[in-house]
Amino acid sequence: MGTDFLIKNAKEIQVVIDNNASEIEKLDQEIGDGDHIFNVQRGIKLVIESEPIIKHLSMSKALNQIAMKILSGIGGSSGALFGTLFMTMSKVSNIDDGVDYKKAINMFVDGVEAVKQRGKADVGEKTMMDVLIPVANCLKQGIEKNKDLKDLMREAIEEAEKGMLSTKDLLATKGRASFLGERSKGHIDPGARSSQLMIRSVCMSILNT
Amino acid sequence: MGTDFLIKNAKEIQVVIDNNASEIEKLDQEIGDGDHIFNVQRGIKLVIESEPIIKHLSMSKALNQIAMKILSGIGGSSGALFGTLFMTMSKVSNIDDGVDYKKAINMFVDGVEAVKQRGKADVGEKTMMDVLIPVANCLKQGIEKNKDLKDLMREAIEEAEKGMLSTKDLLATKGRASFLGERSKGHIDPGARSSQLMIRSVCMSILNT
Amino acid sequence: MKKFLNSKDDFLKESLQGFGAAHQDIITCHYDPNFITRSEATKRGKVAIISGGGSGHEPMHGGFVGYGMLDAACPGFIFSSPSPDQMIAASEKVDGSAGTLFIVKNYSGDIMNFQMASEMMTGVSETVLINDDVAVEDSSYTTGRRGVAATVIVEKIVGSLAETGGSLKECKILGDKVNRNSGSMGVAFSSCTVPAAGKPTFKLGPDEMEFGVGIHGEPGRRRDKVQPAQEITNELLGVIIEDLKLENNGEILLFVNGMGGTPLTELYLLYDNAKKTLDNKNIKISRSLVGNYCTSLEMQGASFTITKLDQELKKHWDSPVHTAAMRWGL
Amino acid sequence: MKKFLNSKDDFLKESLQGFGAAHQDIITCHYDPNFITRSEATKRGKVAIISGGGSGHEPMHGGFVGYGMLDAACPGFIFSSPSPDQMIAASEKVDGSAGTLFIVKNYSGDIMNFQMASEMMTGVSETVLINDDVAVEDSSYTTGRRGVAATVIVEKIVGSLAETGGSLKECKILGDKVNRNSGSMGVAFSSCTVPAAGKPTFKLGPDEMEFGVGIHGEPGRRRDKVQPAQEITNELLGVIIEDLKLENNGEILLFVNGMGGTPLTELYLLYDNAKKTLDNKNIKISRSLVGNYCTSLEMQGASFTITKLDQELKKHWDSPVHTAAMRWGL
Ligand SMILES: Nc1ncnc2c1ncn2[C@@H]1O[C@H](COP(=O)(O)OP(=O)(O)O)[C@@H](O)[C@H]1O
Ligand SMILES: Nc1ncnc2c1ncn2[C@@H]1O[C@H](COP(=O)(O)OP(=O)(O)O)[C@@H](O)[C@H]1O
Ligand SMILES: [Mg+2]
Ligand SMILES: [Mg+2]
Ligand SMILES: [Mg+2]
Ligand SMILES: [Mg+2]
Repeated sequence: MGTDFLIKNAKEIQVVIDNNASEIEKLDQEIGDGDHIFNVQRGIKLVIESEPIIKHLSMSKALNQIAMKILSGIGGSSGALFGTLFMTMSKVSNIDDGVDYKKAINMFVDGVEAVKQRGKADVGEKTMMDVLIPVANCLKQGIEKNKDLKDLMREAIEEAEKGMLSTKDLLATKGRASFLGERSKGHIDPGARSSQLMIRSVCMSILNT
Repeated sequence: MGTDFLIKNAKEIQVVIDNNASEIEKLDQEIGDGDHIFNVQRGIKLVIESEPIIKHLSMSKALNQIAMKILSGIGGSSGALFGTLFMTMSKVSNIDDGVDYKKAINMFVDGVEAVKQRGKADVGEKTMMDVLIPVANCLKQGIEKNKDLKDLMREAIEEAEKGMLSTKDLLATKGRASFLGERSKGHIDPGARSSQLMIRSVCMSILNT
Repeated sequence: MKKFLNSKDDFLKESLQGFGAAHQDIITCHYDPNFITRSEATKRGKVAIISGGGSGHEPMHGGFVGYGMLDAACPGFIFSSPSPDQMIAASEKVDGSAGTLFIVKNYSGDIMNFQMASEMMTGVSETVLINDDVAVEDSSYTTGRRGVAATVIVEKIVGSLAETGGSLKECKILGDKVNRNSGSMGVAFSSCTVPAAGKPTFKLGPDEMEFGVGIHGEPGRRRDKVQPAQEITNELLGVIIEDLKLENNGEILLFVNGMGGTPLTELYLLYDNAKKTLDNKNIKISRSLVGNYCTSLEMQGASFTITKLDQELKKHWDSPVHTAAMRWGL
Repeated sequence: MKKFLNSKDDFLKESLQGFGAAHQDIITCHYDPNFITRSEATKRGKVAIISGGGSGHEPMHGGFVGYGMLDAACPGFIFSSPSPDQMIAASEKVDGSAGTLFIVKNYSGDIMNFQMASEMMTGVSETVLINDDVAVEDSSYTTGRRGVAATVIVEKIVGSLAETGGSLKECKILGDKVNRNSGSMGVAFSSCTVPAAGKPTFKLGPDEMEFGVGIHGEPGRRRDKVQPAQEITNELLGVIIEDLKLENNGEILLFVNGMGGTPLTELYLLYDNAKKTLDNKNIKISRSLVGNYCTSLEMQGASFTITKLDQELKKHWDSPVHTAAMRWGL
């Protein structure tokens, strides 16, 4: 798995996010400040634009570059969170010696743990963590049990969707939506939706290879 | 003709103006700044409120009091113009010895002349002068020719209406409407309309006595 | 109509009371007739500078009463000229035995009411008439151009001269000079709502703008589709530059004025765009003012004012001023 | 959506450029990453005060960079927290070898980005977290209250202490104290439109208001019919007074803040109404601020902020300040 994998997935994610842009926009307007879709679109665009640089970098440097683009390009909560995800992944040891799916999954699991630290949110608080944590857990158990990769990808897609849908009825206690109190109920969390879409995109792309 | 005549007419004018308020409002919105109706309503209200004071005053003092109420209560162009009308009338000599219709007409004619000086506008400039000047001329000639008072009132009502309607196709060259240039055409001047209504009200009240 | 008010009738009075209370170190509000003076009495021998006009253009004029600018302001009802009794009472209160200079915007109502005040009051007075709005074709047969945002510049500069001992005549001459050397033009994206009327003065489609709008929502030169900011800027400045016959290397004051409902970010963007236009023409911005100074209630829109500068005007622009809405050097 | 802009992507940059050009005597704008600094370098030994947050609240924070207030401001995209690279670059530029105090409003995004900056930068830093919005129920389980207009008061007061030699720790302590002694709450009559979105963030009926609205158009406590100003005032101040446990004869600073689209006349009317409420409760307004300082683009609405005062806070409030948006004593 090389930097081309990163770029290919970024491009596929861009398509998926663009296709669901108006829904995501509406979600953040309902329980946030409406910018989540633009933040994410800006970040992805910046990542894709740096393809010429990224493709010649080692895996760790490429991931760090992506983290910096996400941090400065997305801004806001999701910039810090997604940025933390990639920055942490870039720091996992020995990734420049080659990354297989197992290592990739471990990197992701470490990344999600760091995101959890950064945002101090756990499952059940109506944030992207309701997608990221269950997916990370599922993947981690999957490789521990040596599950078939494609089965695992299908499971992850399901976990992500379940987590995303679960945010609908939750009371937000972290992030901007928490200011709404009870009024936050009844809406899917925008960050959960965008995370779920991105995870599905990556898993699908692995399924299709 | 005493101060009771002034108050009675003010009250009748109030009714007429209120009945036509939305039309006058619209006219000043179209070619002015939209305040003419409120200016006039405020002025009349102040005049009527000072009935307890006015009714004990001599004619000259009563007219001066009305002029001051109009000046400060109406504000804007029409405050200065209507204020000048009444202030000038209050200064016509010997009015405290009693006012008959002839004298009243002469007072009005003097008043209109002063208004013309104040605003530096003549007939044809799309202002209240297109009503006031023709009416003043008609009344003046009427008393010179010793016309029947009731006939004269009917003539004045007609002159006022003609003058008011004439403003529709005129190009404004004075007042706020002049800023519009050609775009001022096609709308009746608000001050012409309010003046015409007031003149009609007074003439009708004389006709009905 | 949504406004912070309790009743249409008390709107102005409560607003003036709040203004008076919030700035009692600088100004005092007087009622019936309404006028605003500095909280300190006028120095003997100082020309009194008095401005006034309809309310709804705040901070103009009350926000400019104070050291280095106005001695008094007479606020009329919303968008209606003040009445003579206001100017008479104000000029009696702030008289410094050196005469009164009235600063009057060129509207029939304002002119007539200030004229009546001049005739009826006891002291001597002069009047500077402001007519900077280049959107209106000028002609000696008509009322001529409207007075708009350059009023702020005139009040600052004349206020400075009066503070430093200028005579009534000198103040009048300087005021006329600033007015002659100033041009303004604006554009509106939305109408405004006079509280008494309760509904918008005019209507604009969702993609329309009024080009050359007046500060009371008077229609402008034309109604047009909204254009990119740089194009609006080029056109507005083009008319002003032509009117003022601005030359290469000329020094100017650039004033980007908000109409009330346009955020500062957009005003600064207009400043940026204007600088590009002016740089291209080799016109030097040597003084700047950006903000909501001459507003039209909550109207969305902006205007540009350019004043040609020389040493004298720069000196009086830079001198200290201490008012509610404009303050520096003190 | 009608805005003065050329393209959504260049909006912020052009606006910053205009701001930089119009106030080059006070501030300098830096790009990629974006930040605003004073035009003069930080004195050695002075604590650097840096604030930042999403754009769209102008003049906050760029308008408060200058003598006596901020050393730098980091503007994010409209309503989005700035990113760590901005804070890192700013703190390197304005470092005075006495540490950096970050002033951060309590939003997850702002907190996380400033935290990352603190971790990644070389110098030492402290953070004052602003959470003055009493509209939001506070609880240790949640993000807690939003940071809103009291930020302006904190920046002024802490800026003054830093200017007069306060240490990083002292600045942090004073900032926390001002925040603890401040409460704010606002109401919106209209939504605002983020340029990138192109349509209003939320919708209000023609007679509705959002009570307890946030400065990004976040919904508030409830949606209600528009009330008379005095009633709105009583209710907003009631919540603040209870939260701050204001006592008889207490001295306060009263800050009436416009959200961007509300005319000054209405803000002063609110000041008047607030004074009546406070007079009734024997609470003494000893300092005042009225104007559009912490805005939400072109939103129509206003908020009240009350800060309990003591000698220390009054001294630092009164001290000279020279920024684009707030200036006195200089
Ligand atoms: N503390 C947190 N932990 C995890 N996720 C969070 C946290 N705060 C916010 N989020 C996520 O960020 C999303 C909002 O992102 P975005 O709109 O880009 O930022 P902002 O809230 O600053 O405007 C939310 O939908 C939520 O999923
Ligand atoms: N110079 C003038 N001479 C005569 N009438 C005038 C003049 N200027 C304005 N008017 C009249 O005043 C009317 C407008 O009055 P009003 O709306 O009360 O004042 P303003 O124009 O100051 O808002 C116009 O319709 C016109 O009839
Ligand atoms: Mg958001
Ligand atoms: Mg009018
Ligand atoms: Mg008027
Ligand atoms: Mg945001």
